[in-house]
Amino acid sequence: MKRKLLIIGGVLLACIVCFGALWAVSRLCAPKYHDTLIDGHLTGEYYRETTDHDVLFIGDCEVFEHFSPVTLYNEYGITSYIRGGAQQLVWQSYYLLEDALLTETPKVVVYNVLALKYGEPQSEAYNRLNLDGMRWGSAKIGAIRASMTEGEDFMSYVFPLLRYHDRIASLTAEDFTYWFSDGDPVSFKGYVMHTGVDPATETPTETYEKKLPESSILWLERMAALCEAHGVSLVLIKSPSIYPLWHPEWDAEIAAFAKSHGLRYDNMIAENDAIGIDMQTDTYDQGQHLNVFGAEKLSRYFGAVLRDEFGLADHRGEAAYDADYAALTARYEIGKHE
Amino acid sequence: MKRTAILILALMLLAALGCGANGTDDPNAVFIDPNAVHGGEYGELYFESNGVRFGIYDEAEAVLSALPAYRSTFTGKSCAFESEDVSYFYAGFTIMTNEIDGTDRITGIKIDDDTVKTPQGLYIGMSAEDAAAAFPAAKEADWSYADGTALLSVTIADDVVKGIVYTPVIPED
Amino acid sequence: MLFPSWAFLLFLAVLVPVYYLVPKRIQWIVLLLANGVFVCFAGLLGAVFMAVTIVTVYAASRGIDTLFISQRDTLAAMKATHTKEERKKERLRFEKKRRGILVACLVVNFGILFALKYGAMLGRLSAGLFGTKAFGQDLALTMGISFYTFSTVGYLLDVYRETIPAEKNPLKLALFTSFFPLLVQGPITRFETAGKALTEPHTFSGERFLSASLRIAWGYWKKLIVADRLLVAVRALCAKPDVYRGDFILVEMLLYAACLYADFTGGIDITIGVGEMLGVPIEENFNRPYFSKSISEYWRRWHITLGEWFKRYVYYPLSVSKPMRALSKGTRRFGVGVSRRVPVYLATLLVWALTGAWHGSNLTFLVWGLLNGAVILLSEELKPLYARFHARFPRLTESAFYRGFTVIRTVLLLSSLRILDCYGTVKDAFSSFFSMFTTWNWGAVFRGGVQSLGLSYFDYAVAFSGVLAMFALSMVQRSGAIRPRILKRGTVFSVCVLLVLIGTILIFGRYGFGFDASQFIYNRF
Amino acid sequence: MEQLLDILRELHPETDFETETRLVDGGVLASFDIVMLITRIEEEFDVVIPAKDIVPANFNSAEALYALITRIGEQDD
Repeated sequence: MKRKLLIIGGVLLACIVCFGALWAVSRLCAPKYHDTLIDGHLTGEYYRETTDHDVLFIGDCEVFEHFSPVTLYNEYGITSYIRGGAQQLVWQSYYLLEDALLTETPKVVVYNVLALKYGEPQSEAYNRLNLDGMRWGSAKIGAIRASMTEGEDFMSYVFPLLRYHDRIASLTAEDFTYWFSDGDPVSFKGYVMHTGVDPATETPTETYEKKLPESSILWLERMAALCEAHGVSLVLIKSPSIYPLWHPEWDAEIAAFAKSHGLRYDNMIAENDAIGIDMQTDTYDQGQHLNVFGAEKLSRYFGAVLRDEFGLADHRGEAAYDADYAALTARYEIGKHE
Repeated sequence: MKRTAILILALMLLAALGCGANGTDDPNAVFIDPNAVHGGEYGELYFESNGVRFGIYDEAEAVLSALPAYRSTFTGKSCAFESEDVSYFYAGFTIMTNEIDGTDRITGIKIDDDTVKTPQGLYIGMSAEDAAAAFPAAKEADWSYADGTALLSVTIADDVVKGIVYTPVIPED
Repeated sequence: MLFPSWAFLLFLAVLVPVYYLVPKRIQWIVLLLANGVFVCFAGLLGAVFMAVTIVTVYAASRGIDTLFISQRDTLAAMKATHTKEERKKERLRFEKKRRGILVACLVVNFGILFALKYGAMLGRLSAGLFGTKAFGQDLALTMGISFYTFSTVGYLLDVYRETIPAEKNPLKLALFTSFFPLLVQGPITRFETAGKALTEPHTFSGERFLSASLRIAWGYWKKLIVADRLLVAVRALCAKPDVYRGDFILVEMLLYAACLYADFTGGIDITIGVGEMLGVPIEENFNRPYFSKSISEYWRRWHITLGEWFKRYVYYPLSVSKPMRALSKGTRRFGVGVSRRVPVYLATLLVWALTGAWHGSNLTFLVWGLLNGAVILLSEELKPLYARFHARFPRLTESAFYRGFTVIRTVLLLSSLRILDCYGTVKDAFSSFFSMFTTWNWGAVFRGGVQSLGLSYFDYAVAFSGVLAMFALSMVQRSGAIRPRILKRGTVFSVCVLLVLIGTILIFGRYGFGFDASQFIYNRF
Repeated sequence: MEQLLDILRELHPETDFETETRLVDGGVLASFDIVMLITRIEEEFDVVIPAKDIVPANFNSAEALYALITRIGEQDD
């Protein structure tokens, strides 16, 4: 009998050692998104938050590079976070919102409508960037199933080693430094700062479909219903980049949608006189994305709008928030003057 | 590669293998990768301006320096990645380039207005029947006509040509 | 449903426990249901064709069996009353009837096989197919039709020859035909061995389960680490015969030899491992073929079950058949040497033509088969010359160097013939092969050539070490199988070996989406 | 029996057919040789060996082969 126990013990030990080794190799091979492709780091950083947020921004790079939670707090005491991702598709935004609503209930959710022009899954690389960092749960499962392109396999999301094992031949220093630690955040509560300046000149034209894809509108409907169910006000915006183009027909379609659902819709390109963004100084890539100066201008403008329209509380003075945002502001200032 | 002497009859096949080759190729020539991308294979789908003829996958630098100065440029940034495609704006058309295997190559030519014509005589704003008469082969291919490495896409709305663009043919292997 | 897929692993993970938990009596029924699920999953049309084969063969075999019995009874009854002549006439009448049933059944089954195979060829003008691997995928619709048709027809021929009694229960025959691991890459089993074992009750044994798992893991190891990796380079080489010429062909031959060996033996290891896990012995299909010293010896150690099948049911019957014997007598005029060789030559070439045609519908396979046959006949003819050579240099021919040389010669010879697998047309195959002797571009192969095949140096290093591991294992196997030795050193050690195999497959296997940074070209058109 | 041994020695002079009992399994007689052997036996013994009897058991040793030939011989009486 003793021999049998020894065997079972030995086998169990072998299995544990093997799975441990595979787990370690899996972590080593998975891309770290810390020094390169940092957009992949954003989804995971949300779970480090210690304070809740009255405003949640969700959308693609036109959101996580255009609004600065530091400015919103220091100017208006508005607590906010940006759950954005590279080319984050509408259903990914929906599921990220659903995931956030599990642990907090914001007053306002701001969604950038540009990604509505993509009706079906686009690229496996973007899927991995946006979804790998997500917390496991029904939201993540839903997001994966809705985003998978042809040839992708659900198991490779459950066991990242199945997807990234090839990388064992192309590891970089970054993979080893962040092997077992996630490293410090790459964003400021989801905001990715760019300090460069590259004035806008001329943007290409393109032929386009008059109507936004049917599937995107369906997902927008579901997002509106989700917000209503949680008593959250949904605000639709079109962030003020001048490229990719946001065509008039699309703008009218979203305006009609907002009207019929009683939602506020801001086309910030049209409202630019009030915002005051100058595409000669406030962009780092010829008008596609704002740099930190543009983002602060936009945050100052939109903070006032949100405070007045939705009566957001001014949390400045409350110890927990002050401590959190003070640390954030310190890091923010260093980044701004680098 | 010297091979040992082999029993001729019994090893008929191997004997043939062993007799070595009379070198016809230069032994230290670097091998050109047949799958690599290179210009000049766009057949009749090229574009011409100021006497300069160019097409898909041509080297960008050569074409840009041959053409008169462009009006301005625009660098398209993808959301997360460093890969950049640059648009060069000219009078009536735009050239798009992308870096492929270390060299910038032309990956798109777009006709912007009716001030320029394609070698086959297509221009923005012409009627659909005139376009069909000018380039019947493209009409048959439902205005998505491929030739070599280039694909011509013509957008027609309410019987008028609205858009003309040359792009690389995406190989489906 | 090919082996490297979650579906297959899940299928196994469910089947094995259920198989050993149900009462012994109905174990084979559970297996039959599992086979049904597997076949239908692969394609309903395939299930229909298989059903036709099972029904026709079952009916024919029972028909033949009853004829045998009635023949014995009538002859016994006639023994007292009729002359020898009349009894002989009666026996011939029964024989004619049995042959009628047999031929009808053969026509139906081989008709289906021919229609599906050559129908596909007529419909397809694409580039060359690869040996058995592409062949398997090509007919995914009719999963493994060539394998189960041959093994089921083999059963019918055994019944016709009275070597085994016909199976009374049609479900048991269906179980034999549709046994799922055999449907992917064979081998072609015999009813005496697999058929019986499938229906016997099996008790679970930990050691056999572990031994089977080791074999399955080793099969996946060869397939995913070596075969699927080298296949990328082989495909690139074969896709452009006009660019990859000269010494590239030698590289192609060697890569393809390793790739096909790893893929085919890997698949068979998985099949035999699964059979072993269910307690069903399946014939070995390989016996370290690359150590053969002659081509005929090679074909007794590579794809053994196919060779056995053709020898047993085509080669021997053909060479002793009446027309062949008449032909042999007819050519006696040209001398005894010729008349004795005629049946053998004709039978060999025909069998090899059929073997080629079995592998694929493209003309290149037929030529491959005939060439194989021709080389075998040639080496037989040269036997006296060999003997004289051995006599004059006994010391040389006994030396290890000469034995090593014959092994390398055989491998190169077979690899040369195998080039026909790679190309779509015979012309391409031959022009590529002979370009090896006219073009000298060994420098180009290593300066850019090898890198343009879609594999990085890391891939080549992994594939090469994989081939080394396979070679080392073959050397160890010379002194007996390796798995009993692993098991002898205890369960824990065996589990460790198993886990190491699984770990290396997960890390170094060539599967899934490659992380390819260059694919992120931002394309806005 | 002697006649049979002569035929066998003609095919493979170097094998000792009296004692050898694994002619087929041991790889001495290849399928090629077996067919040649059968045609020779049919010439010498005027006997027709049906395909179903061409199995390793009957060809593994000279005795087994001789037993097969005699058995087929009596069958036709």
